Amino acid sequence: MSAHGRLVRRLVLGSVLMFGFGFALVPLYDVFCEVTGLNGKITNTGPVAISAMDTSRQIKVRLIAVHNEGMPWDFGPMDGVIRAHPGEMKQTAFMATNPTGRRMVAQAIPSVAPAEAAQYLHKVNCFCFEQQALMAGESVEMPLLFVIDKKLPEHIRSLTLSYTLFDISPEVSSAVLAEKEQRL
Amino acid sequence: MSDKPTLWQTLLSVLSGFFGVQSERNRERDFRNGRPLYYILTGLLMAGLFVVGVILLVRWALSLAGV
Amino acid sequence: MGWKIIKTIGSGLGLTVYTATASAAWEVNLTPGVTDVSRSVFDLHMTIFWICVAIALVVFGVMFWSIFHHRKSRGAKAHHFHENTMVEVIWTIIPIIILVAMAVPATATLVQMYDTSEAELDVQITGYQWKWRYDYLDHELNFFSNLSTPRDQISNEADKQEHYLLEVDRHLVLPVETKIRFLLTSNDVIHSWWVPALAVKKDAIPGFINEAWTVINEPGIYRGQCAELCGKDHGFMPVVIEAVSKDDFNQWLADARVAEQAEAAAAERVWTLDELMQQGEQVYLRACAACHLPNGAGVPGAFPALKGSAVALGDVAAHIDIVLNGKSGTAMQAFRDQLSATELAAVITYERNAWGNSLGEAVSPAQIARLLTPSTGEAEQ
Amino acid sequence: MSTLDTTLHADAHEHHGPAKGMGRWLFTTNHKDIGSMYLWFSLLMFFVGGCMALMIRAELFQPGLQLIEPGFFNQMTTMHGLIMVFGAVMPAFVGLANWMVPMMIGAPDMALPRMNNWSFWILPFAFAMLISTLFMEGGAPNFGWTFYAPLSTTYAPPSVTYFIFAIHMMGISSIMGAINIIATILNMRAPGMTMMKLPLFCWTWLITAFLLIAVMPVLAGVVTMMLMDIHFGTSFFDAGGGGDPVLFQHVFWFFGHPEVYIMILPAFGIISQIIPTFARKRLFGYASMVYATASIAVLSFLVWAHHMFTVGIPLAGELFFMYATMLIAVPTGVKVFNWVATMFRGSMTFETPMLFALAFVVLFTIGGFSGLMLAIAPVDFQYHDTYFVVAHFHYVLVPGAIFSIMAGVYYWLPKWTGHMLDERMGKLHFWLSFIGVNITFFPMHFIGLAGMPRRIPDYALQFADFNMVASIGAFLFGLSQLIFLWNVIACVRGGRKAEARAWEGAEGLEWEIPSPAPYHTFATPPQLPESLR
Repeated sequence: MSAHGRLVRRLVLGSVLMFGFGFALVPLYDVFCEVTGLNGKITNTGPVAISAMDTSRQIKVRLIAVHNEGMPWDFGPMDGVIRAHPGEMKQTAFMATNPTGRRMVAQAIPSVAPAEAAQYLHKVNCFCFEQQALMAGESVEMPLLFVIDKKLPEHIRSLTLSYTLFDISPEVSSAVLAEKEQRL
Repeated sequence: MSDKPTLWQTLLSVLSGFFGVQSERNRERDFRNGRPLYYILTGLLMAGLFVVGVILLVRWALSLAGV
Repeated sequence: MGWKIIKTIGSGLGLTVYTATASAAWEVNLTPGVTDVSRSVFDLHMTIFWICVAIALVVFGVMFWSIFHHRKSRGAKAHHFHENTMVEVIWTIIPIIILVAMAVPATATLVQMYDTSEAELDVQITGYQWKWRYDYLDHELNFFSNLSTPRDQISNEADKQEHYLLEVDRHLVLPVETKIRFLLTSNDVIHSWWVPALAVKKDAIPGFINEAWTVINEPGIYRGQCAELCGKDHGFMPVVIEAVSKDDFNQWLADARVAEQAEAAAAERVWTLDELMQQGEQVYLRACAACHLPNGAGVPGAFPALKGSAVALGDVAAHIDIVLNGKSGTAMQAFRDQLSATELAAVITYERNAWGNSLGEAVSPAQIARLLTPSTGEAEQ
Repeated sequence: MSTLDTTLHADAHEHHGPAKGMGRWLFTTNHKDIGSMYLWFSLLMFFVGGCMALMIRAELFQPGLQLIEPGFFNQMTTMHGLIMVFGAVMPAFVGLANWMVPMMIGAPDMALPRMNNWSFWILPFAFAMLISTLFMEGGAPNFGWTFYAPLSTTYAPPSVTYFIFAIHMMGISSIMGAINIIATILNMRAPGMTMMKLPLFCWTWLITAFLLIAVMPVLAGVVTMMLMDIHFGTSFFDAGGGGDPVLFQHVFWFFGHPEVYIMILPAFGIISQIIPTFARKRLFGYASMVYATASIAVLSFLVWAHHMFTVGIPLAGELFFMYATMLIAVPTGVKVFNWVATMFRGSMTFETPMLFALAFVVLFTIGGFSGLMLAIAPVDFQYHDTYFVVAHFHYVLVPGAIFSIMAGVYYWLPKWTGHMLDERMGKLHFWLSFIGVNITFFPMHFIGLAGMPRRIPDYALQFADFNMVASIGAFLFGLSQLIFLWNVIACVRGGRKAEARAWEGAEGLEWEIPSPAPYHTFATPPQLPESLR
């Protein structure tokens, strides 16, 4: 029976490892997305070294704003289309207004199409880095600073950056709101 | 026949596994003398190579298509 | 019968009543569609189909030949061979060659589909439970497209019309011979926007943006459906495209803007309770009845009743807030973008005065219009 | 033979027969009892899932909503899928393995009999919990058997939590079953029963069991993540919290595609036992069959994203998964060729098990062809999530997996019951099923190509006629399964006495012991018969 015991232990260990692997797929997937640009997840954030821009081509960047369900804010880009040379730092903003009679917290989720362009879009500063809390009737201008990498493949001539605004008021602790109130 | 399968023979056996065709004689040799662990390790290695191979194939196809 | 009856789904040649659709009802193949890509897809489909048929004939031919000739009742004696590496290698190599032959055109078609060159028209498509919203990004025009098949046809109380379940209140109008880019996303769950005649099917995923391209060659009306299970009314959110010439498209854009202004002006006049109730019922059946049911009874455990509810009979400001802004964490959507001021006023009035709810008060469109355009920055000072 | 007889006589003195009453079934550790319970359980689930299928087909008989509400329709499609996959097909294969694997390899029982009992008795509770959700407020799971987030998380009915725990229990049961089968095959073979002599059914099950151990924990992981998203505020799949709904699909299909092979590899094994018997000829290319099975198992981990061509994968990704998927056709083709070559120049007879096996080869191959078509990414944009897909996987699962199970049951029934089947009733069942299955699922190819999406309760008029045909076929197929039930019961209760070797051309250890098989077999390891040495 010890032969069974050893085999069974190994097999149980194997299934436990695979259970762990299921969870390991989550970070693996992020790595995979980063490498292949799958799904347009943006991972490049923070400051980048500014270098000369590539004036030989101009990329059409379309900015769009999407509301997720139950998100009543007025939300839209200041510029619908921006034409940028690769390497050129561009600044724009999104406008948001909370028209409701209650305080709300939102999180903007960025996404890029085509997905393979995601890894070439560097966001130097973005409102999506943090949650946005707006009081009833409050408006805010949310800045966005981005650079397109010069290594962007030649065949990509236009790309789309979308922000989906999610209402996360029920999820966030009242801490964020309290802090916001203090500042006012 | 009674020799342990060489590395080359192991590779060939695993390859024919991927291919899906194997002769009775080689299979007998493998199962009589081979250690399963070697075959499993070789199999995993070959699976990795297979993935790399398909990726290279995709790259080649894309470069042909001019993308 | 045969492959020749292939017809664009729902193309203008349809037949008027169900009993007369016999020929259309026996449609057996993919549509060749009206774009270069859809034709390549169709050709590829047929090539692979015939290859499969040929392989099937050979394999099943040998099999049935053996079944017929090598049966015991005909005195067949079993031959004892059970291995032949040569034969096996050959019948492994041949499929590989066939697969390569299939992979080449498939790769070419796929590359053609992923042509990322710049589009002349960008249309944003947003999936909602259970309707589509179309945004002409360069033309500041957007609208929702709802199923327009009357409920009595679905519940078999009226004869089903030609385009049953494939008709909407507002078509997605697109110019022909124009490179169009669709940007797809979703407001709630995953949907999939599909028009067979364009060979475009792409998932609309909440929080993510997807893209697809097309160039339509022929004017016409092309119909499709949502292709990803998205909840209760997944089967009731069709896509209807109206492809028109470039000139007609520009004319349509201009008309659509005029209509929008007229709509806004209408909100400013005074509406009677009866007028609002009448329009409210239509809006309710279109936008609300899917969840709250036509009689306002709701679905216990899923969708609350409106008939006799605290919201519909309570404070009007709270009622307006929930309709305009939705309710966080529930299936109740924010309708401020989906309906016009008049429609919102009408439907709220209807909910407060129908099915035995009788408050007798009307919510005026002008009141709602003011709520829809808040003066920005006001609260910050 | 004589050695075998004496060992059997010795058995009779050493062991007691089955216990009496309910206790026998609750506490049994006998592989034959547990096998029977698995098989009866899966038959029950087959009828429950089948009734749901008929409800779906009844609603789809005509355009318009007649019988059930769209919300309930979605519950029916979801529960039908879950019950058929996890309740009918998988337990039936485990039941067959329980009965046959020890008898085929000359072992007295499964390696871990106590665990065997647990792994069965978890199932009734898991499915009772799953089915009870139908009566809960908000209804049963309604998000399809693939339960894509966020429809199955943020937008799910409250019963989703019960669904998650039911899946956990099914997973634990499957993993325990798989461990047991691996331990039995690797450690309990009779002397001389080397791996190269192992019957193909054992080989395919061995590989399947490894697949189960590799992917059922991943399924458990993905439902656990759902549970955490729903109740503990994580956001694995919620874009609003930084998660990704597409990640769900990747993890699900990493389980889901090997799962497809879990449901078909044992079927390959059964068919590879039956065809040689009735062709009276050894299986052609035994070695290739084993290697092709292993090859399919490995490749099944590398193709999952072909279920997701429309989610917006970059071009290179689409090409990778398209090429890898097409390559799976090669080892699968090898199997079909080998079966045909086994029949070629054999001496065939056509008893009921053989008829089911032949139908399997033909209809499974048709399912394989549509699978190949679906693998071609650009065309899949048109096929994806239409009835063409429904037709494809039902061809692979109904005349594939289910027919193989029926073939196996008819093939081994004489060994289990000691009685031969009434061939006329068996053939009646076969022909009605064969015709029913094709009338049901063949037209689905057409309506899928014509543009009908799957999982819709009502459809446009141009799909009406074929839907009506499919519904008629479904009722024919469904009702003819009552003959199957009748046949099994009749065979248990009586019939012509079966010999030890019930079928003329049957080879293998299981045919060396008397029919019905005694309660305890091979208490001392057998000598291999001449034909297997």
